[in-house]
Amino acid sequence: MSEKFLEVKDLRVVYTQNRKTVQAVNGISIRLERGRTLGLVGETGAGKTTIAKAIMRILPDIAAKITGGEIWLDGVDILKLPPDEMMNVRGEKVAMIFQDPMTALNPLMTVGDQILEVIRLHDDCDKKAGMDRAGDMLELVGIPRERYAEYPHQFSGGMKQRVVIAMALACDPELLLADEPTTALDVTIQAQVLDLIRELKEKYNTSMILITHDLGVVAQTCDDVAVIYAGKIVEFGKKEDIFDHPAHPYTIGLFGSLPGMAVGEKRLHSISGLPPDPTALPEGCAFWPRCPHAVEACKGKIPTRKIRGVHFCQCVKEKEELQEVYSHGRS
Amino acid sequence: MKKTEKTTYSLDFMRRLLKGWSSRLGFILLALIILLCLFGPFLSPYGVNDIDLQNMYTGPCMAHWFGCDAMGRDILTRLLYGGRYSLLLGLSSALLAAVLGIIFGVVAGYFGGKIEAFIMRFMDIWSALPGMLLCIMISAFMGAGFFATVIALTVGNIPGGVRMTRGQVLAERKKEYIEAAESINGSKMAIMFRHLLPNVVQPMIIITTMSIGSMITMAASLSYIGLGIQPPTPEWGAMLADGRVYIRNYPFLITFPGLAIALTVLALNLLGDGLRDALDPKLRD
Amino acid sequence: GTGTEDNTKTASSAVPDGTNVPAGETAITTEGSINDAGRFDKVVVAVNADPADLLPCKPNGNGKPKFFWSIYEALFDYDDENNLVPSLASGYTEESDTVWNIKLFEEIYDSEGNHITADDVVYSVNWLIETGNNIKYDVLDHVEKVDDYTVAYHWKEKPSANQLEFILVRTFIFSQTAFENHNFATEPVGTGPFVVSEFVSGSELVLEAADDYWADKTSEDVSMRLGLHKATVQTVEFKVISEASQAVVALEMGTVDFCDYVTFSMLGEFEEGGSYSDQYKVDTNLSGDYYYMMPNMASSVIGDDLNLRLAMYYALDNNAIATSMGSGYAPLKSLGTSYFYDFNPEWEEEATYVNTYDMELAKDYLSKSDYNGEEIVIVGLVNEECKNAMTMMQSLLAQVGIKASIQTYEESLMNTILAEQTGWDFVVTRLGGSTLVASWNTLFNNDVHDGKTTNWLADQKLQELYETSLADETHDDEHVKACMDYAFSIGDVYPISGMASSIVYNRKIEEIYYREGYVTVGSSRYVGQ
Amino acid sequence: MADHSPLIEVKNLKKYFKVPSGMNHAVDEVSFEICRGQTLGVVGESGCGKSTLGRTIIRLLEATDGNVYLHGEDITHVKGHQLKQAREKMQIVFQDPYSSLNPRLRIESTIMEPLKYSGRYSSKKKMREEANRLMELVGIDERLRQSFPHELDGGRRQRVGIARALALHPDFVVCDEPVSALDVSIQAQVLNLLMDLQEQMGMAYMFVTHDLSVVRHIANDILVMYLGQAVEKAPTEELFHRTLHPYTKALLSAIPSTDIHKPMQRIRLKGEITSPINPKPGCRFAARCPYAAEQCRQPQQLTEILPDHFVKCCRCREINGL
Amino acid sequence: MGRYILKRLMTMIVILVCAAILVFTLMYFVPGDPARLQLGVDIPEAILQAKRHELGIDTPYIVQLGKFLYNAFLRFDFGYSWKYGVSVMEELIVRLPRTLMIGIPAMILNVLIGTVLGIYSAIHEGKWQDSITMVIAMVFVSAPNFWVALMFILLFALKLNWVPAFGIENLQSYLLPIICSALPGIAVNARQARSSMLEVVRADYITTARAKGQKDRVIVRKHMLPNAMMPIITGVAGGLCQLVAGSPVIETVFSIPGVGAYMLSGVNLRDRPVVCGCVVFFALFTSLVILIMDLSYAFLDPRIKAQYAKGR
Ligand SMILES: Nc1ncnc2c1ncn2[C@@H]1O[C@H](COP(=O)(O)OP(=O)(O)OP(=O)(O)O)[C@@H](O)[C@H]1O
Ligand SMILES: Nc1ncnc2c1ncn2[C@@H]1O[C@H](COP(=O)(O)OP(=O)(O)OP(=O)(O)O)[C@@H](O)[C@H]1O
Ligand SMILES: [Mg+2]
Ligand SMILES: [Mg+2]
Repeated sequence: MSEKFLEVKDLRVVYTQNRKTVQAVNGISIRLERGRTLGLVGETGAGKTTIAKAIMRILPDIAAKITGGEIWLDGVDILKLPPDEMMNVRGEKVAMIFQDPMTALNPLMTVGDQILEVIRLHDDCDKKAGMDRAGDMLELVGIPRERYAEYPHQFSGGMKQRVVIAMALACDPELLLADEPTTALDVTIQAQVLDLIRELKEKYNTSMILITHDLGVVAQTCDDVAVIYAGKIVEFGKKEDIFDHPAHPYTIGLFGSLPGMAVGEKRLHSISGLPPDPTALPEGCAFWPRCPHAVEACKGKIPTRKIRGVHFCQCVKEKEELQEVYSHGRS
Repeated sequence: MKKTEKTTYSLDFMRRLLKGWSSRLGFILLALIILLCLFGPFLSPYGVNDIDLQNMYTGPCMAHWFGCDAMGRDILTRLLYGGRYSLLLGLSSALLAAVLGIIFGVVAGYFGGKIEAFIMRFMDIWSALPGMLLCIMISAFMGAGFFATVIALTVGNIPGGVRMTRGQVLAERKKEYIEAAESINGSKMAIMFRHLLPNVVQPMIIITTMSIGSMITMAASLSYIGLGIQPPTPEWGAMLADGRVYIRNYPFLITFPGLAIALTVLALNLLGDGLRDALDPKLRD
Repeated sequence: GTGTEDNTKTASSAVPDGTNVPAGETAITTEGSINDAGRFDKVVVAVNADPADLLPCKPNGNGKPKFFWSIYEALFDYDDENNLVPSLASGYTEESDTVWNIKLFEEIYDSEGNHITADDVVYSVNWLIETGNNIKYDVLDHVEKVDDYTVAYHWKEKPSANQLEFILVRTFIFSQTAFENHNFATEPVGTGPFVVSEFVSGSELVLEAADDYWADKTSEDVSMRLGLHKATVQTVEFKVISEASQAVVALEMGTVDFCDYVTFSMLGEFEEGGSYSDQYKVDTNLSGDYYYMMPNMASSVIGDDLNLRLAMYYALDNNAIATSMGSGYAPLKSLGTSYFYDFNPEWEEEATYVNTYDMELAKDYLSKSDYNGEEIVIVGLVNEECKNAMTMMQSLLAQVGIKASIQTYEESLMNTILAEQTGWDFVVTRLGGSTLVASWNTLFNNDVHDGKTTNWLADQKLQELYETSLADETHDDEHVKACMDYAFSIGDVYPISGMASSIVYNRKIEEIYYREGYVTVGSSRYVGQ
Repeated sequence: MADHSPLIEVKNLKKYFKVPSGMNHAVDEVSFEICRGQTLGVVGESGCGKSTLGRTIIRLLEATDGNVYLHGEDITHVKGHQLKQAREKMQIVFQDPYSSLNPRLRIESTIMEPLKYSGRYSSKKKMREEANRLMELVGIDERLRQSFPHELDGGRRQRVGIARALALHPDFVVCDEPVSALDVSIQAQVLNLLMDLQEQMGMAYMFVTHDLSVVRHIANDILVMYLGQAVEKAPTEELFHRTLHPYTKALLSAIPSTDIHKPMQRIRLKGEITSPINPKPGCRFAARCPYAAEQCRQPQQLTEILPDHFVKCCRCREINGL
Repeated sequence: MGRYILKRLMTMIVILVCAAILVFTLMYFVPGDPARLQLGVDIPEAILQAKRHELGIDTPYIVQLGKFLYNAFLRFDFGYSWKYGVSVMEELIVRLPRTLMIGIPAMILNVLIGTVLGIYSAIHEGKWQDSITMVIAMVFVSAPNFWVALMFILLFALKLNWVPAFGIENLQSYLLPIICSALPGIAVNARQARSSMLEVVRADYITTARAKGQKDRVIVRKHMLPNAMMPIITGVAGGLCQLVAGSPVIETVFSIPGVGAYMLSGVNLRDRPVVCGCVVFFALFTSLVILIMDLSYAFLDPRIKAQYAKGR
C-alpha cells in the first residue's frame, strides 16, 4: 500500500516579473501514495497553484522557471521528460481541475468537444466513439448528454465546474490535481461538487492533490494535509495530526482565526501582520515576523522536526515546546 | 513628506516608462526633435523664408545640409521651423480631441439612458464618415489655415475618444468606489470628474500620445492634398506637397520632410507603447 | 472665361526667339511607321485634366481643347491673321449689317454617315444656347434656315471680331439625328477627321482616324480649309496624368510622346544637352496668358488707400518674382506682352510701378498710407508657379513692413472668391486673350457686378477709356496706352509675369500644328510624311 | 442594549430590475428591523439579492415598492437635503477591497471625502485631523496615510473602507461581505475590528455574507434569503439550533465543518439556483426542495412559527413535527 | 438572427441618412457660388441667376436638402456634377472598380499578411523574430503612407523602372498603390493581432488545453486563433475604413481616377453633388463593413450570437 506514487523533491520555482524575482516555491517535498488525497492549504500567493502547475509542467514559459528539484511520477522524473512524451503524461496520467471554471473553458468550443479533445488525444478511438465517451463523461458528472453541443456560456458555474471535472477524469488519470475546485461556487453547489469528486476518486482509485484555503473542505475530503506558507511546507501530517494536534505557530494561528462554529467566545484569534512579500522573503523562517513565539534563531536555518509518524513541522522549537504551544493555542 | 512621495511616484513612473530600449529611444528622439524645433531655428544662419534665387534646388551640401527648395530656402531651417507647426498642430488637435472625447464619453457613460443614447447615436453618425473624409470636408468648410486644420483634425477624431472613454466609464462605473462616493453624498460632478475621470484617462493618455503622431500624419496628408496649412508656412506636409513636383530631379525635397514626419511619429509611437506598458495595470506589479 | 484664345499658328511661327530645335537634325530613334493610308501609327499624349464628358460644349476647360477640333468641327477657323477661313462653311455673305448668310459645304457627313445640312446647324446652335452656355452669344439674335445649305445668322448689332469667335469658330456643328440617338457625353458623333474609339472618364481617350472623313472624299473644293483638318496619325491616345512630375516620368519611360505642361524646372532633361534630348524636342510657346495682381476695391483697407497700393507695388520686384516662378515666366514691365499685336514694346521702357522696384519709395508711400500693420490677404491660384510667386511677393512685402497672408484656391473656385466683396484684399491670377484689349475685359469691364468691375471698382472714366480702346475704330496705341496709364494711375492692377508654355514632344513628330494655342497632335506632321 | 426601538425598519421592500427577458425580482417583499447596537446577518447564495437589499436600503438603488424607516422616518423616497442627511446616517462597507477604493486617491483623501461632502468641517486642517483620528481608530499606520490603495494589501484596504464608512458617525452600516475576499488570517483581524467598533460606537450592522460561520460569530439575528425572498429569520442561536426552513437546513448542512470527527450529514439538493427573472408565484425553493408538494405552488407567507422565529414555508410545521 | 440583421440594416439606413444630412449641410454652408464655378468671373448677375435656377440652388436650404435626400435614397441619384455636368452616380460607377482594384487586394494583404505576422510574432514572443517583425511594423505604422508611396515611386518606378509610377494603364500600375495602401494596415494589423494573441496566450483555457496534453501547434490553431479573432476582425475592419478614408490621398499620389480622387476634386471645387455622392457612398461602405464585422462576431462567438438571438 505504501507505494510511492508521486514524489516531489525539493522543488523550487521562481517567477520573473518587472525584473523582480518572485520566489513562489522554495524547496517543497511531497510524497503521495496511490489512492490517497493530499490537501494543500495556505493563504493567497503561498504557491499552491504553482506546485500543481509544476507537476503538470504547464507553468508559463516565459515568466516561470523551475530552478531546482525533481518530480518523480510512477518512477519517472517528469521534469526530464522530452516535451512530446510529457504531452502523453498530461491528461492521461495526471489531470488538473482548475481554480476558476468560468475561464478554464474555451468559450468558442462546445463543452462536449472540449471533453472529446482530451479523449481523442489519449485514446486511439474514432470520433464517433470519442463522442460517445464524452457523452458518458457528461452524464457521469450529472449533465444530460443532450447538452453536448452547448457552449460554456449556456452553463451555470457549477455545471461548468463539472465539465472541467469531466474533462480531467475523461482518461482515468492516476493523479488528479484539483486546484480550489469549489471556491468559485456557492455553498450548496460546492457540496455537490465535492461529493462528486470524492465519489469519482473512490471509484477509480485515483490519487489526488486538493488545493484549497478552506480548512472545512480539507477536513471533509483529505487524508493528508500540507500547510504551505510562503512557498514552503511548514507542517505536514495526517489530517488527524494537523487538525487535532497542530504544531506550527502558523497552523495554530490559522485554526485560531476561524470563526469556529462551536466556539462561544466573541473575539477571534487573528494572526497579526501580513503575509510576506514573495519578492523579498525574510531570512530563515518566513513566518517569524508574524510569529508570537519568534526568537533570534528563527532567522537562521530551520530544522524539520518529526513529531509523530508522518507528522512533520518546520520550526526551530523542539517537539515538546511545539506541543506546548499547541495546547496554549487551543486554550 | 508628501512631496517626496510624489517624486518617488513619478520617478518610479519614469523608470517604468523608460524601461525598454524602444521607449527610451522614442523618448530621446522626441526630446531631440522638440529641442531642435524649439532652438534649432535660432542656430540656423538662414531665415525660414529667406529666398535665395542663387540657390534654387541646391542639393545637400556643407552650407545647406538638407539642400534648398525651389526658392532657394534652406530646407533644414524650414524643417526645424515647420516642426513647431507640425508638433503644435498634432499636440493641440490631439489634446482637444481627447478632452472633448473624454467629456462626452464620461457624460455618456456615467449618465446612461437617454443622454448616452443621444451621444452615442450622434457618434455613430459621426463615425460613419471615416475621420480623414471628415477632416477633408471640415477643411473645405473652414477654409485653409492653422486653426481650421486643428479644428478639422479634432472633429475627425472625437468619436474614437468618446467610444473609448465611455467603454472605460462603463467598466469603471460598476466598481464599488463609485457607489461609495455616491453613498457619502458625492455630487454628480464630483463623481464624474473627481472619481471617474482620473480612472478612465489613462488609456486616453496612451491613445492621445499615439494620436499626436497620427494627427501629424493626417495634417501632412491634408496639406499634401492642398487643404491644410498654406504656404509659405513650412509645415512638413506642405513642404512635401511643394516638393512632390520635383520628385524626379530633386528627391531630397521630399525625402527630408517625409523623414522628419516619419521620425517624429515613430518617436511618439514608441513612447506611446512605452506609456502603455508603464500605465497598463495588467502589466503592473 | 479667361482661357487661351489665341490664333491658329504653326510651331515655327509661334516661337519668337527661335528656341525651337530644328527638326530632323539628329538621328531619330523613334518607333512607329507610316501606314498604307499615309498615317503615322500611334501617338500618346499626356493631358492634365480629365475632360469628364465629350459633349460639344464648354470647349474651354477640362482639357477638351486638346482634342475637340479632331472630333468636332465648327463653321469657320481663324487663320494667322484672324481672318475667317472655311471649315464646315465654305463662306458667307453679309446680307445686311445684322444678317449674315452662311453657306455650308454640301457634302458634309459625320462619322455615322449622317448628312449635315442647315437644319443641323440651327439645331446645334440652339442646343448650345439652351444648355446655358449662352454667355458669349449676346450679340446673336437667332439663326434660321434659308435653304438646305444656307443658314441666316441674325445679329442684334454688327458683331465685332471678338464676338464672332465664339459663335462661328467655337460652336460645333453636329447632326441632330446622331445627337438624338447617342449620348454624346461618352460617344460623340462628329464630322472631324477622328472618331472616338475608347473613352474612360478620368483615365484615357483614344481617337482613331476616321476612314471616311467627308473632306477626304468630297468633290467640292476644300483646299481653303486649314491643314489641321486631316488625320496624320492612325491612333491618338490621350492619357490623363494630372501631376506634371508624373507626366515627366511618363515621357522618360517612353509611355507618352507628347506633353504640354512640363514644369520649367524639369525641362532641362529634354532640352539640348539633357539626357533625353535625343528622343524629345522642346518647344516653348509664348502665350497670351499673363499673371497679374488686382486689389479688392471694395475693401476699405485697400480700395480707399492708393498709397498703400502703391507702396505694395513698389515693393514688388517682378524680376525676382518671375525667377521664383520658374524659367517659363518672364517679368512683365507693362500691362501685357509683346505676344499681342496691339502691344507696343516701347511701353516697357517707361518708369511705372510695374518695372520699378524701389524699397525707399515703397516705404515712403507706406508712411503716407493708413496701413496699421494688419495682415493683408492675398488669394491666388493653387498651382506651383502661383504659390511660388505669392511666397516671393510675401517676403518682398515683408521687407518694407507689410504683413501678408496667402490663400490658394482652385481656378474655378477663385471665381466665387472674387465675387465676394470680403475675405480677400488682393488676388493673384492669370488671364489671357487673343489681343491685349480683349484680355482686359476681366480687369476693366464694369458690367459684372451692377456697374462694377471684377474687383469691385466703379470707375466710369476707366470704363470709357477701356471701351474706346476696344472699339474697332479707336483701337490704336494712343487709346490703349491711355487706358493702361489711367489704370496704373489709380493703382487698379499690377501685372506680374508673362507665361510661355513648354511642349515636350517625341522627335517622331516633325512639325506641330496649333489650334487656339493648343497643339492638334493628330494633324501634325510626322517623320516620313 | 438599552434602546429597543428599531433604528432601521424595512417593510415589504421590493426591488425589481428590468432586464431584456423580463423583470428580475432581485428583492421581493423583504421586511425586518434592526435595533441600535445589533447586527442582522443576511445569508444566502450568490445572486439571491443580498447586496441589492443593502443597496436599496441605503438608497443607492431606488426601491420598486415598500418602505424603509430610519429612526421611524420614512426615507424611501426622500430627496435633496433630506437624502443627504439620511445618507450620512447610513453607510456601507463593500465586499471587494480592491474596487471599492478609488485607485487615484491617496488613503487620506479617500477618508477625507465624506468629511468634505458633509460640509461639517470649516478647514482642511480640521478635516485632516479627523481623518487621522479615524485612521488611528481602524488601525492604519501613519506611514501609509499618503499612499495609494494599490500599495496596500486587502486587509488594510478594507480598513480604509471601514474608516470611510464611519467618518460621519453613521447609525447604521451595511457590511456587504466585507471579509469574503480576504484570507482567513486577515479576515479575523477585520471581523474583530468591526465588532470592536460596534461596541465603541453602538452602530447597527446589516452584515451580508454567504459564510455562515462568520455570521454566526457576529450576528444577533439572521435573515436567510433565497431568490430575493426572506425564507427564514430568527435569532442566531435559535436558527442554528432549530433550523426550520428546508433551504436553511440544506445550507447549514452544506458547510464543510472543520470538525473531522463529526461526519457530516449532508442534505443533497437537486439542481441549481433558478433564475430570479419572472419567478412563479409559489415557493421559489420548491424546484430543489426535497419536501416540495402541491401546496408549495401557492404564494407563501413569512409566519412566526416560534417566538421571534419567522419561516416562509407552508409545510414548515409538518416537516419539523411542530 | 434574421430579425437582428434587419434591425441593424434599418439603423444603418438611419445613420446613413443622418450622415448625408450632415455632409449636405456642411457643403451647403461652404462658401462658394456654384453658378460662378461653372460660368466664370466676368459674368453678369442675370445670367448667374438663371444658372442658379437651373442648378436648383435658388431654393431654400430645406427644400434642397429634401430633394437631395429624396433623390439620393429613393432614386439612387446624386444629381449632376456642377463643374462637369456629368451624373455623379454614373461617374461613381465608372470609378468604383478602380478604387476597389486597390482597396480589395490591399485589404486581403492587410488581413493575410498582417494577421500572420502578428500571430508569428506572438508565438515567438520575446525572441528576435518578434522584435524584428514589430520594429518593421512600428516603422510602417509611423511613416505617412503617402510619403512611403512617393519614396516607392522614386525607387521602384523611377530608379529601378520596375513598375509604372502612376495611372491605371495595366495591372502592374496597380501594384504600388496596392502595396502602399496596404502597408500601414498590415503594420497595424500585425500589432493588433499580436497583442490579442498575447492576451489569449495568458487565458486560463489555454492552460487547460495544455493540461490536456494538446500539442502547441494545435493549441494555436484550435484554441488561440478563434479567440484572438475578434479583436483582429475589429482591427481589420478599422483598417478597411482607413483604407477608404485614405483613398483620396493615395489616388492623388498615383494619379488614379478613383472615387477618392473624385471626392477630392469635388471638395476642391466645392462641387456639392460630387462631394455628397462620394461621401454617402463611402459612408455606406463603412457602415456595411461595420455591419459585416458585427455579424461575423456573432458567427464566431456563440455568446454574442445568443445575445442577438434574444433580440436585443
Ligand atoms: N505568471 C506569473 N508571473 C509572476 N508571478 C506569478 C505568476 N503566477 C503566480 N505568481 C506569483 O507566484 C506566487 C505564488 O502564486 P500561486 O498562484 O502559486 O499562489 P496560490 O497559492 O495558488 O494563490 P491563490 O490562493 O491566490 O490561488 C504569488 O506571489 C504570485 O504573485
Ligand atoms: N444593477 C443591476 N441591474 C440589473 N440586475 C441587477 C443589478 N444588480 C443586481 N442585479 C441582479 O439582481 C440579482 C441579485 O443580485 P445581488 O448582487 O443583490 O446578489 P447577491 O446576493 O449580493 O449575490 P453575491 O453573493 O454574488 O454578491 C441578481 O440576479 C443580479 O443579476
Ligand atoms: Mg491558486
Ligand atoms: Mg453581493
